[in-house]
Amino acid sequence: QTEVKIGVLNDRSGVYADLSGEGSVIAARMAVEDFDAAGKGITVEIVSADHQNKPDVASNIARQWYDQDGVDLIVDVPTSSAAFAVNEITREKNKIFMNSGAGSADLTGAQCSPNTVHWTYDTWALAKGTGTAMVEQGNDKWFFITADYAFGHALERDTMAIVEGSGGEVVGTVRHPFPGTDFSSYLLQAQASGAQVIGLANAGGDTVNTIKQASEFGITQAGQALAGLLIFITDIHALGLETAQGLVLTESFYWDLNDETRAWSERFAAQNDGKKPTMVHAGVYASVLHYLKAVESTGAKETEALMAAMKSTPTSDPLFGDGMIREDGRKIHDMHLFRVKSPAESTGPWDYYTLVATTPAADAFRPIEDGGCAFIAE
Amino acid sequence: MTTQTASAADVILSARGLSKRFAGFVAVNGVDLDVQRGSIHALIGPNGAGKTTCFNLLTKFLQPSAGTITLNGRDITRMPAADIARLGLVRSFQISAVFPKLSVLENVRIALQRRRGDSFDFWRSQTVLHQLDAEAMERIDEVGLSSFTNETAGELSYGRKRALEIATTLALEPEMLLLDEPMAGMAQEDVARISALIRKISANRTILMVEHNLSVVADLSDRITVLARGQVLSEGSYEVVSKDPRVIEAYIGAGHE
Amino acid sequence: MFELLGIPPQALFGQLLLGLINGSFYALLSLGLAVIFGLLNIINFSHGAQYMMGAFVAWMLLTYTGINYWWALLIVPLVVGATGVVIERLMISRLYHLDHLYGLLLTFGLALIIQGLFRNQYGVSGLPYSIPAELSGGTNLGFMFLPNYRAWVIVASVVVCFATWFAIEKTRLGAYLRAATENPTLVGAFGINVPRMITLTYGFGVALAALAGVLAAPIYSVNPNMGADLIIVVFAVVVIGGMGSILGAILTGFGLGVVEGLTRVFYPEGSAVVIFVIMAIVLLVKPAGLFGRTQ
Amino acid sequence: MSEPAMSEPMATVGAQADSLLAVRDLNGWYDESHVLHGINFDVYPGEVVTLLGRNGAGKTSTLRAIMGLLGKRKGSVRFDDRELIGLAPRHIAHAGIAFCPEERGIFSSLSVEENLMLPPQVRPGGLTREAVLDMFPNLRERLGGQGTKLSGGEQQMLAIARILRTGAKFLLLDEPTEGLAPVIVQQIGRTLGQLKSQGFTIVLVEQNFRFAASVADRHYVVEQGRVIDTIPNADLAANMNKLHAYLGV
Amino acid sequence: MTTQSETGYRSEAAALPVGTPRHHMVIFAVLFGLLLVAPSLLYPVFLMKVLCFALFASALNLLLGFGGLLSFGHAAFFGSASYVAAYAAKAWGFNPEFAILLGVLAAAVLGLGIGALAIRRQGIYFAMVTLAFAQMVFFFALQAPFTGGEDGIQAVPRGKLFGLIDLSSDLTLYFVVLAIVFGALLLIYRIIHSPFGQVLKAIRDNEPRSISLGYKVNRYKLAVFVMSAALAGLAGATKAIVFQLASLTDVYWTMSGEVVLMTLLGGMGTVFGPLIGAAIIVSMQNYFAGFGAWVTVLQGVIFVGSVLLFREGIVGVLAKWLKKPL
Ligand SMILES: Nc1ncnc2c1ncn2[C@@H]1O[C@H](COP(=O)(O)OP(=O)(O)OP(=O)(O)O)[C@@H](O)[C@H]1O
Ligand SMILES: Nc1ncnc2c1ncn2[C@@H]1O[C@H](COP(=O)(O)OP(=O)(O)OP(=O)(O)O)[C@@H](O)[C@H]1O
Ligand SMILES: [Mg+2]
Ligand SMILES: [Mg+2]
Repeated sequence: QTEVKIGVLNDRSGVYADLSGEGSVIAARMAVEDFDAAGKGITVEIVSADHQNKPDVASNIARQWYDQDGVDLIVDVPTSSAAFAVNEITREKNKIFMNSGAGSADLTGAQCSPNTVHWTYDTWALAKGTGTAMVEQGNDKWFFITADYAFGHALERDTMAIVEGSGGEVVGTVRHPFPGTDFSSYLLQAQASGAQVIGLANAGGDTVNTIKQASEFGITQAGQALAGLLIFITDIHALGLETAQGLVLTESFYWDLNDETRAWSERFAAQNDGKKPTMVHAGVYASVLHYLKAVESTGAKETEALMAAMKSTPTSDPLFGDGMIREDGRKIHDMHLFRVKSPAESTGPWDYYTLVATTPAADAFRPIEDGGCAFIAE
Repeated sequence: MTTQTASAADVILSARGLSKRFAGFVAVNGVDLDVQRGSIHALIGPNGAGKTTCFNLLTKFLQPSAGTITLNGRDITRMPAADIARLGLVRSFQISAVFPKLSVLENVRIALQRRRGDSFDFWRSQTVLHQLDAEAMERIDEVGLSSFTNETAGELSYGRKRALEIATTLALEPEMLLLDEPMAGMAQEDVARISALIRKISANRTILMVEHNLSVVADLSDRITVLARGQVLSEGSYEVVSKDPRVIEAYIGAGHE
Repeated sequence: MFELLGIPPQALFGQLLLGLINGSFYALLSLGLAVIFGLLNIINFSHGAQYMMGAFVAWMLLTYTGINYWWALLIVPLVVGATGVVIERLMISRLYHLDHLYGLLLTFGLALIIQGLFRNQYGVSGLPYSIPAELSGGTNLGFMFLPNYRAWVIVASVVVCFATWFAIEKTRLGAYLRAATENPTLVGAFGINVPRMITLTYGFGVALAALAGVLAAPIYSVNPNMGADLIIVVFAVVVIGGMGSILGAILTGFGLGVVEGLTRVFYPEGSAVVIFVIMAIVLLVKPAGLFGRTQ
Repeated sequence: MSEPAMSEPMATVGAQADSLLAVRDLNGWYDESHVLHGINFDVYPGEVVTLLGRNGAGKTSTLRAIMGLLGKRKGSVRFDDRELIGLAPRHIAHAGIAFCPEERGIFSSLSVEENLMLPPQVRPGGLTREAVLDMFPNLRERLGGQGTKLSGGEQQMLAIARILRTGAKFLLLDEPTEGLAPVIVQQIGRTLGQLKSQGFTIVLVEQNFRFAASVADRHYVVEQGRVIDTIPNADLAANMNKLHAYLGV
Repeated sequence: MTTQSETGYRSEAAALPVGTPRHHMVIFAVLFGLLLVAPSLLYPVFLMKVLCFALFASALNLLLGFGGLLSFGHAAFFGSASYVAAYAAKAWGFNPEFAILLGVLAAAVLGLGIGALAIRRQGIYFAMVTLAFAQMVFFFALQAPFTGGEDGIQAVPRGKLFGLIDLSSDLTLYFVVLAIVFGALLLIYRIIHSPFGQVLKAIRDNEPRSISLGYKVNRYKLAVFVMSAALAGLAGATKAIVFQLASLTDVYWTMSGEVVLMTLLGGMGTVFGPLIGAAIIVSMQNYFAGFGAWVTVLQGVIFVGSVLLFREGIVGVLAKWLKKPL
């Protein structure tokens, strides 16, 4: 009889509440049920909390969870700054952190930790997916609209490297304050630059507003393409297809990919007010599932053993298919490039994406040696 | 220049060509004023003549548009208000000015504290202030407020607020006092008392006051300057001034005995 | 061709125009704030939340009842203004005899409540509200593509601002209002129904915020946080303009919109702070604000 | 206390004649502090009466209580056969009473003209703008200026001037001569005379005893929140000793 | 001339009689005793958070409750000190005491700059000006190269106090924080009850009159502003060492709002109010964290409730009851 306590730590009130939030708790619970933990002699308790996208709140809760409440595993944690905070505490307390919601590739790079698994996506993979594919299709002149803070800079830097690496050209960038409300000025600058693609190196509400205003000012109609570098299906839902159509973006999961994802998403939506899962929800499900497998196989909760088991066993789940966890903690799977449908193409709510291309797992993520992960080197 | 018999050395406060222009309106227009040390000098004149404005200029609550002000021979035309007070030229206000949330005692003590210069000591306990209580009580007594020592100043009646204001001003032991209508709103008995008080404190200091109560002016002042429309209309002793037909017409009125 | 700091003049015109559009929102919002402040001596911290409510109510009308944008322009200010009236009656009216800071604190609390409630109900991803068909599309001005809707925003804002200014500065009602700001008891003693006047004024100020919200809904996504950060900028606008001044609020609103717009071109990184920098300078040079009355 | 004895004769007087204002057992409070302890007096149509008393006696508070401006009040104030206790100040104003406060109450955000035109007409028959300006020529020159930029005395004039326009025929004036030049005081004295002859009824709070004597029909002496004596102006000379004791005149 | 409202929030402070009421010292002693044993019952990290915010709120209260100046931008000082301390400890390897000191210094300097501008306006204007400047500081923290943007400065070493005492244990650190915070609280107490404090009250009451008595009013206001900023900085710097983190939360305007809420709830102008207010709000955030946006709503409700029904705050009401200033 093993008892494990899983903490779902994410945004339950802010910009990422819809793409993580309560849905991630549902996903974690589904994983426990699907795994039939109880039947296998593992008692699982799930707790959850709101980190409000603030690193201090996240670090506080994580500390208290580990110190006081006996939490063994923290999952989800969108927002990179919060994820870094949990990453630190987890290492200090020698527990396990399986991230699904955060984007920064540094989590398995400069800031990597032997106690952390980064599951769903990262900025490098998004940049790669979108950047490579767009350039390959001949859209090689880029202009970046970048949120003026560390995350925006990172997104811009990664994508720029990929674009230039694939033979594209960056004709300009403009940095807007974060958070912003009016982006028309930057859009006009982008328009004037003559770029073919406008890369949106921002996130959340900023991206949504940029896209909205681009449609208003006729940017997309005039032939420039918008590439969202961090955008989720919930954002598309908020924007509406009228506005978002034509946008290209990369995700690692879409509910309508295959029969398995559809079936799972059906069940998920039934518990989540009919809202389809995001890739973050999927990542939470898959990572909890994989963790429980490791608990079962090692029969204990000893951190080193669990981490070793998780990294040595290939992953397999209905949502991401087969994959693996690399030594640096990076989970490897396919990434997909989607184009947002026009209202006419869509058959109903949540039918938003057309699959454009798939980057195979092997190429999708930053090579381990480029990450500069310290503990690997040892 | 008007009759200036006393030697210039005895002039404590002097203004030359003092003017104040408000948007499109000249409130004070080239006023020359000399106040003799140790005298009680009254500034009278019809409403709107510019008396309060003069006060504001002399104490630098307003910046003159033109003219110079000298205090004890020192040019203070460009000095900030608080510094003027520190040089010993202290004013009272036409509309009563007390610290409404502080007690009567504390009101007076604030002035004493300033004089003693320990007001910036944030590291010392305020119990040191009790050393000032005796002196404060004396001032309070002088204006007849001793039964209100611990009352909150804001709850005093109008007349008592004025008395408190004077007590506070006196606590600074200023060399020269500027009183703006000290008797306004005072009951008769207070008028007598404050008159006596002003006379008493004038013993070793100079007083410049604005007052409409002519019997008080007649009684107290050594010299009177009459302002009208921002300019000096007449100057001299009460006897001289009160007989001046221009003053009678502009200010005193025919009906006054 | 003539260029200014590397920017062609056409592009500059475009940016100026965009600045003016943003300025319209600043002007409308700071106008509402100035009306409430000028007449009630209350800093309405919930102004941003009420602006957000304006956008939301418009969205709700459209989504739940199918009432379109044009009716929303009329109905929303009334509805949200009515909530303002209720708030004033139930809460703010109890604070007039107190220090003004309590009004600030109360409305700050209200802002938290309103925003929190909307966040709970609608999340923060934002909801779509599309531009009314009559105003969709745009006009090519040669130097830029001006969406018709934005042109409409400028016009609407200018008209509303001018009408408000006129009503307050030039009419008898305005004189009552201004007098009541200073000494409501005395104005009451003259036989004027001050409480009702003040209630309606607050309602009006809130209605202005709501109107700005409706105007904003099609441009920015309808989002519970849309007012939260904006309100601080608007505060700065109002400080720069000079708090008591209605005209100051309007002119500064438009002016700073333009300044901010230009910063976005020449030094985009600084565009978030340029207004605050200007505020610091104005405070140094003219503490009462550009149009403020020195008291 | 001598209080019942004092209020008796006035009460009987009030009962027979039809007084315009009848104040009976008026009590008043500022928050907790009880400042009026049973004020009784009457004012008859066309009269000028004064309230005299030392600082803090409760004169201002009495006027404020009549006007409904005191936090809490009890007793009875009948005006024109209407009970005023319980009415809001604005209704009292509409009943035909105008109030000129002690600290003048000029509005700084209004021009002199706007200040003057501010109080709405509550009855027909108020003075016209021109008539008021003729009465106070100082104001005419400064009409466009900011209200509080006027000198103290000018503000006082403005405060009186503006209530003459309202048509209220019953005036409560709190120390209208405070801070005024003697010429102006004389002029206000004449104005009050004029107003009286035009049928105004006036309650005056005064410190300036000489002025009070020159305009009033009757004087009420207030002390510690009570009316302790009534002196008809005609009997003034005979009562100088008493007055001296009351007021230190 | 502005209309002066008759009863303000200031009445409490003004009612404080001269001298140091003995019962204040008793309360301080009891409080200290309780806090000494508290970590055996409560999570020390949580207690340290309460202590830091208690100090922050008291610093604000010094300005608001006793100086009559409502700063709506105090997060700027709290936050910048926390950044400076974190940076000094992490990047330069400063001992914690020096890191904290440097943070305090930074807050004081910033306070001098912002204060010098802000005191040019009064009342609500002052509140808005401080808010706006704080927002500038926020943007600076967001964009400056050394603050780590929205990641903040993480993994700050707690280090060794005076190079000797290892602070990595929560309990050891707790007692150090307790000493710092208590020392600061006593200092604030002394400032309030000093001749300087008396002058502050007078200035708050009637500024022109203070000038006419010869007080250089702006210097006093600036002095108390800087003191308050420095003390807020002390709280922020200490917090950075405790949580090993400095982040944007510390400089955001909601933080300024929160600390005002703490002060208001506890009782503005009371000595102990801010402590109680901080304890309640921090506990609430801690224990209700699971309720998401409802926490914000609840905070709003408390704000509104305090203003409408409970203006004196908890301690203020208590003081009224006991008829003793607390
Ligand atoms: N700040 C100002 N702006 C414009 N005009 C002003 C200002 N201050 C005063 N005045 C005008 O200047 C004139 C002189 O005013 P002042 O207050 O000096 O008169 P005063 O002699 O003190 O009168 P009183 O005896 O009535 O107090 C008045 O007409 C007044 O309206
Ligand atoms: N706002 C107030 N709060 C509390 N007490 C007050 C207030 N105003 C006046 N009082 C008190 O009420 C009593 C009566 O005051 P009131 O102002 O009516 O006197 P007054 O006769 O008009 O005196 P004065 O001649 O000085 O104007 C006094 O004891 C005074 O201290
Ligand atoms: Mg004067
Ligand atoms: Mg009075």
